[in-house]
Amino acid sequence: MNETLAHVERILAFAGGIVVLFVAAVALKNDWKAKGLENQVFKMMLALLALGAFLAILASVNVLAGKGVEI
Amino acid sequence: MRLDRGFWTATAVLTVLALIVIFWWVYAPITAIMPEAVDKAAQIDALYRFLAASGSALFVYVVGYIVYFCVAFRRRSSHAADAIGVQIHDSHKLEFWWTLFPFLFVVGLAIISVRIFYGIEPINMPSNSLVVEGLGHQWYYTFRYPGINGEVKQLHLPLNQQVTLHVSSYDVIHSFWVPDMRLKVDMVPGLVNTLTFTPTRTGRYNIVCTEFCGTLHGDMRSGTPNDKAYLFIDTPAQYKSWYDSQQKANANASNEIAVASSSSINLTGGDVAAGKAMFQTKCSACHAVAPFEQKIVGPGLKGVLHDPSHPNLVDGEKATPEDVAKILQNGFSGPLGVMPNQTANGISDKDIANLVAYLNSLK
Amino acid sequence: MAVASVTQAGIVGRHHEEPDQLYVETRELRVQGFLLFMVSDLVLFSSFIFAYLYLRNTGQGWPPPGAPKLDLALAAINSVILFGSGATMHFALENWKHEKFMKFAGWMVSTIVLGAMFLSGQIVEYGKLAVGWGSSGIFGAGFFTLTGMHGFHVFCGIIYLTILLLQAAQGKYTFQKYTGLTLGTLYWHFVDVIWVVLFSIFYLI
Amino acid sequence: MAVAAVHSGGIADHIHPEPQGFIRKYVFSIDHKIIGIQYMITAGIFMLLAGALAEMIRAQLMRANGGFMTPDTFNTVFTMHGSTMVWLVIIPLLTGGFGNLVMPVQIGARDVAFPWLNMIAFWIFPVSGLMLYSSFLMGAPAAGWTEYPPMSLQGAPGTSMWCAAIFLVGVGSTMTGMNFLVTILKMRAPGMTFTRMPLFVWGQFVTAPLLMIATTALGAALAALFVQREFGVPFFDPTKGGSPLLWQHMFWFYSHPAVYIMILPAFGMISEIFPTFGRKPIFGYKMIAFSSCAIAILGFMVWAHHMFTSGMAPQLQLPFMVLTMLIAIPTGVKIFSWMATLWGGVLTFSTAMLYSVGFLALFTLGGITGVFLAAVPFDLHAHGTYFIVAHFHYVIAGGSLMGALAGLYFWFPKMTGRMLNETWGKWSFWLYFIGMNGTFLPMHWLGLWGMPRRIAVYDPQFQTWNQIESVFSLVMTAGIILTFVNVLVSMKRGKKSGHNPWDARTLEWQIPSPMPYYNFKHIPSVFATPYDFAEPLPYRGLEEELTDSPPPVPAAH
Repeated sequence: MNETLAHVERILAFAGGIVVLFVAAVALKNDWKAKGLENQVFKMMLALLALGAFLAILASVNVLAGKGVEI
Repeated sequence: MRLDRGFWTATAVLTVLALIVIFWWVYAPITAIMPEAVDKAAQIDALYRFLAASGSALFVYVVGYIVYFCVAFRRRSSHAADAIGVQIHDSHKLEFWWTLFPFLFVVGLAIISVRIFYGIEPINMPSNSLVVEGLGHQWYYTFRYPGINGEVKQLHLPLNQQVTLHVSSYDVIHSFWVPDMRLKVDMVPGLVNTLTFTPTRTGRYNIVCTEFCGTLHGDMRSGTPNDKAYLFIDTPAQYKSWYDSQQKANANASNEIAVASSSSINLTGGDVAAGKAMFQTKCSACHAVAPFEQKIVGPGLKGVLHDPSHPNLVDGEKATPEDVAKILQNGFSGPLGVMPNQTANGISDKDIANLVAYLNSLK
Repeated sequence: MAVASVTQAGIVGRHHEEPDQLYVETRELRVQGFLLFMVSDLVLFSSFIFAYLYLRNTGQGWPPPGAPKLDLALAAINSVILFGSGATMHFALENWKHEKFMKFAGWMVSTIVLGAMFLSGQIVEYGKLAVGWGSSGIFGAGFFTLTGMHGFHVFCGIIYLTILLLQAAQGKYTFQKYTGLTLGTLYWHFVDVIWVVLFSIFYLI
Repeated sequence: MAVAAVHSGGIADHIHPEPQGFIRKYVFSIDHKIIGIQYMITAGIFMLLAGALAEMIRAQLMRANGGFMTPDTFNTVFTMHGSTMVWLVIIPLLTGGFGNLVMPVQIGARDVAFPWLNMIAFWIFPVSGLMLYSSFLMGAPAAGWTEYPPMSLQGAPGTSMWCAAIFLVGVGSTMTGMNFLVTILKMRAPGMTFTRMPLFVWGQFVTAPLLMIATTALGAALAALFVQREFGVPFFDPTKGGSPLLWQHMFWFYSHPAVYIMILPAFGMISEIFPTFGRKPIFGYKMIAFSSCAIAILGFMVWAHHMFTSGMAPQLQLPFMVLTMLIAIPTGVKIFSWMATLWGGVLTFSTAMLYSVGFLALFTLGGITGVFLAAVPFDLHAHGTYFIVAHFHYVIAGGSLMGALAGLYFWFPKMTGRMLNETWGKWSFWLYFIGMNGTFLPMHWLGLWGMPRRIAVYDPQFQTWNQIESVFSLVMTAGIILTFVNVLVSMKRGKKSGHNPWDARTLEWQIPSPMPYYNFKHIPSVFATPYDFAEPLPYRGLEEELTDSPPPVPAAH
């Protein structure tokens, strides 16, 4: 049961990660020329969000797994 | 901007004063007030003389000029009510020099300090020195010597013998300071700090705690009534007789390691992998696989059987596999913590053999 | 007004009004002040992250003995949920800028729901670990303190966004003047981005 | 209208209606000037408390065996003295107090960026002060203001209250820092460029990010200590895998920048006072401003020099040693610049000027001993001794507090419209100056001879010097009390000062004293630094400030 659940979670994380990565990348591209202090921050945040999604994808396929983590 | 004659007179007077304080600090009778008890004290005193000489010369100039300016440029009755000063905003030349001068001074000071730093910090652990442990308690010190059971109240060191002093604490942070050594190190619970030095002058010296440690912090020093510790630097013969007497007096005190006459455990056929697994479940809560200094509760155990910089056991010998087995079997009630014995740890003889094999493999 | 008609401009109609000088300057002040608040909040997190990494590297190796195992799969899906909420929040503000109230409200609601899902996931994770904060040693000192702080930020963020949504529905913001919504978006992105760091240091290294 | 408003409809012209009623006007006021005075009064009260504690310390140290109080009482007394002076006196006085009073006017603004936040930040301060002192009811903290664990883990329940109180006062500081930073970045009058700002504004501008960043880091440390004490989360407990050194890292990451929080505003103050009483431009304006920035940046990279004896890796000590020494360069540049400002001036020795010159001399000594302590080998001897006590009292009592007193004598007319009594002021200076040196100078050699700090009893060989110190500390206290009396008397009976008694040139002196609610009838524009005594004032649009023309109309809402 638990392993199936983990399996489903991984698949969902992988798929969701790709969607978020894509969305964040597109949003970043659309916002690229926006001016103003808060937009600069937004761009930075979107980039980090994309990075986060990328890391989540890697984690979902066990490419990255830290010490003390149940794989 | 023109500097008048008064300025140069003031400069001359201040230069004379500065030279006087420099000479004073170079020849100041520091050791008459506070003798240098160990080799490293002279280096620190040399740095102090340099700092004090340059610092007080600088202070003489700064304060001297301030006083001179305040007197020379005070508002006089001859000034009109709306008199204003010389309207200068800056001088790049001057600013350049007075940025460069402190910079050069700081570079020089840094070089001197780094050189002395490498001379006194125990970066490389000497291998042939006398290893003593100093332990802080609320509110007294105890010391442990190789070959002496238990803890002794006074610190005796032989002249001209290099000493490695490992310090730690039972409770809160204390510190070990001998003003005449010019050296100090904090005694931090859970951490082993080290001083290395060679005593160069016999005598009795004060030990002082400088890290706030509670109610009787002020009493944690030599000279207080309740049998507080001194540092005695003895001639080798004096040291020997003191050491023998302590050994005799403490013969019946519990010696943590020498209790078991021999280990009954057969160490042959220990399995490294099994020992590693056992280490991780049973030992790693208190011991790191790291150099001795990296304590968790007990010391780090990497190279315990091989690394020459690893301290000797309490009996002064290098650890052997049999010694380690004995400790595992009988436990250890040491100054820095208590290690449970075989029964309390719940390990079998076979486990001990495996653990020893594993520790032996850590080089 | 018997029945408020729900239109693309929201429950309460929003008139077009040009931002004046006062608004522009006030907006700059508020955005800057809010960014500085985020900086000091970041320092708070960084200090605890430093503490965690310090304990992790001075101790007996990681994980410390007796520490429970973290669930990477759960964390991965949970992270994606939180990052996804960042994306929906971005859409919400974009739609507000394009004067589409209904879409804005929809994305806001999904952001709030995703945030709540993330919190539930965290609660499940805590339940699986089944150790108390005080009794979990330096593992808990790092993990529970930081994720707890972050969870508290998410919780505050959910309330914050709900209030913003209600205020927007009541017509507190116009399509030209919406500093509060910008600040809310900044806050929610901040919470997301902190999780990128926390996720990495707890689950990936 | 004679002068056209420079801004039209922007935030600078947005005037809140003046609050009516005692509560809104003087208690929960959002007016930066009132808040500044509130900070000063509160800090003054805490200063009297801390001073009383200091005299208790000196009374205990009259005799080598103590006897004035028990060691445990003594430990709480010096802990509370340090905590009060750092968090409840010097920092609020220099940032919240003088910063609020003067900085917004000096940049030509009507208020700070977030007046409400300012009010909240102020009210946090007395509340947390009361919390700190309430810890006496439950067993006061007794591990020194640094509260090193595991000592602080053994402490009485009041130690947790100490954590909470300092955390709260830190929240207030953080708010003030954010507020000032935004104010200085965004609210400057037209033409007030960064190179035209008065140096006091520069002092506050550099201090604000320190307040904001460092104080939050302290908050984390305090929160960790609190949860360790109350919930047993073992951050600092070595028997459970925690590390006592972690606290020292986290604490000093705040507390080293904190000493710059305590000194940079004072640098700014004397940079205003020297030109004013010397009738001479500040020498090296840009170097003074930039060196403040350099000090602030370096200040974040040197915290571990407080830990040279605590068992940090030797390889780590070297960079901290060298970076600490580097701070001597910008500090030296400042001191030389101030000396050059004195040169060639027409110096009037008012009390404010006397305190500033005293600052310069005493801070120099404190700075020089600071360089001594940066050198690791010397620090191995001096760490934790009275030498340290001497060093930081020269910097804080001789630097920060003297700067604050200079600022008080300088800006009191602006606050109240009345002069402080100059004769009493000069007496207070000389009493303070002599008492301060007599108290703290002998501590240098006492420390080097072997007297550790924070001790209730000491080696009898040090008794004579300690008695001398105790006597001089009474002289120092007399100087401070004289200033307090002077303030209380002059508030009501002082000579009327007029709007600009010192003929000073920064903006706050161009408007009436005490300053009106709206500060400026019209926001002025600025076209030069305020330090050109040969030129007319570098402002336009101030013509009506001192006339009877009607005040500006508050915004309607």
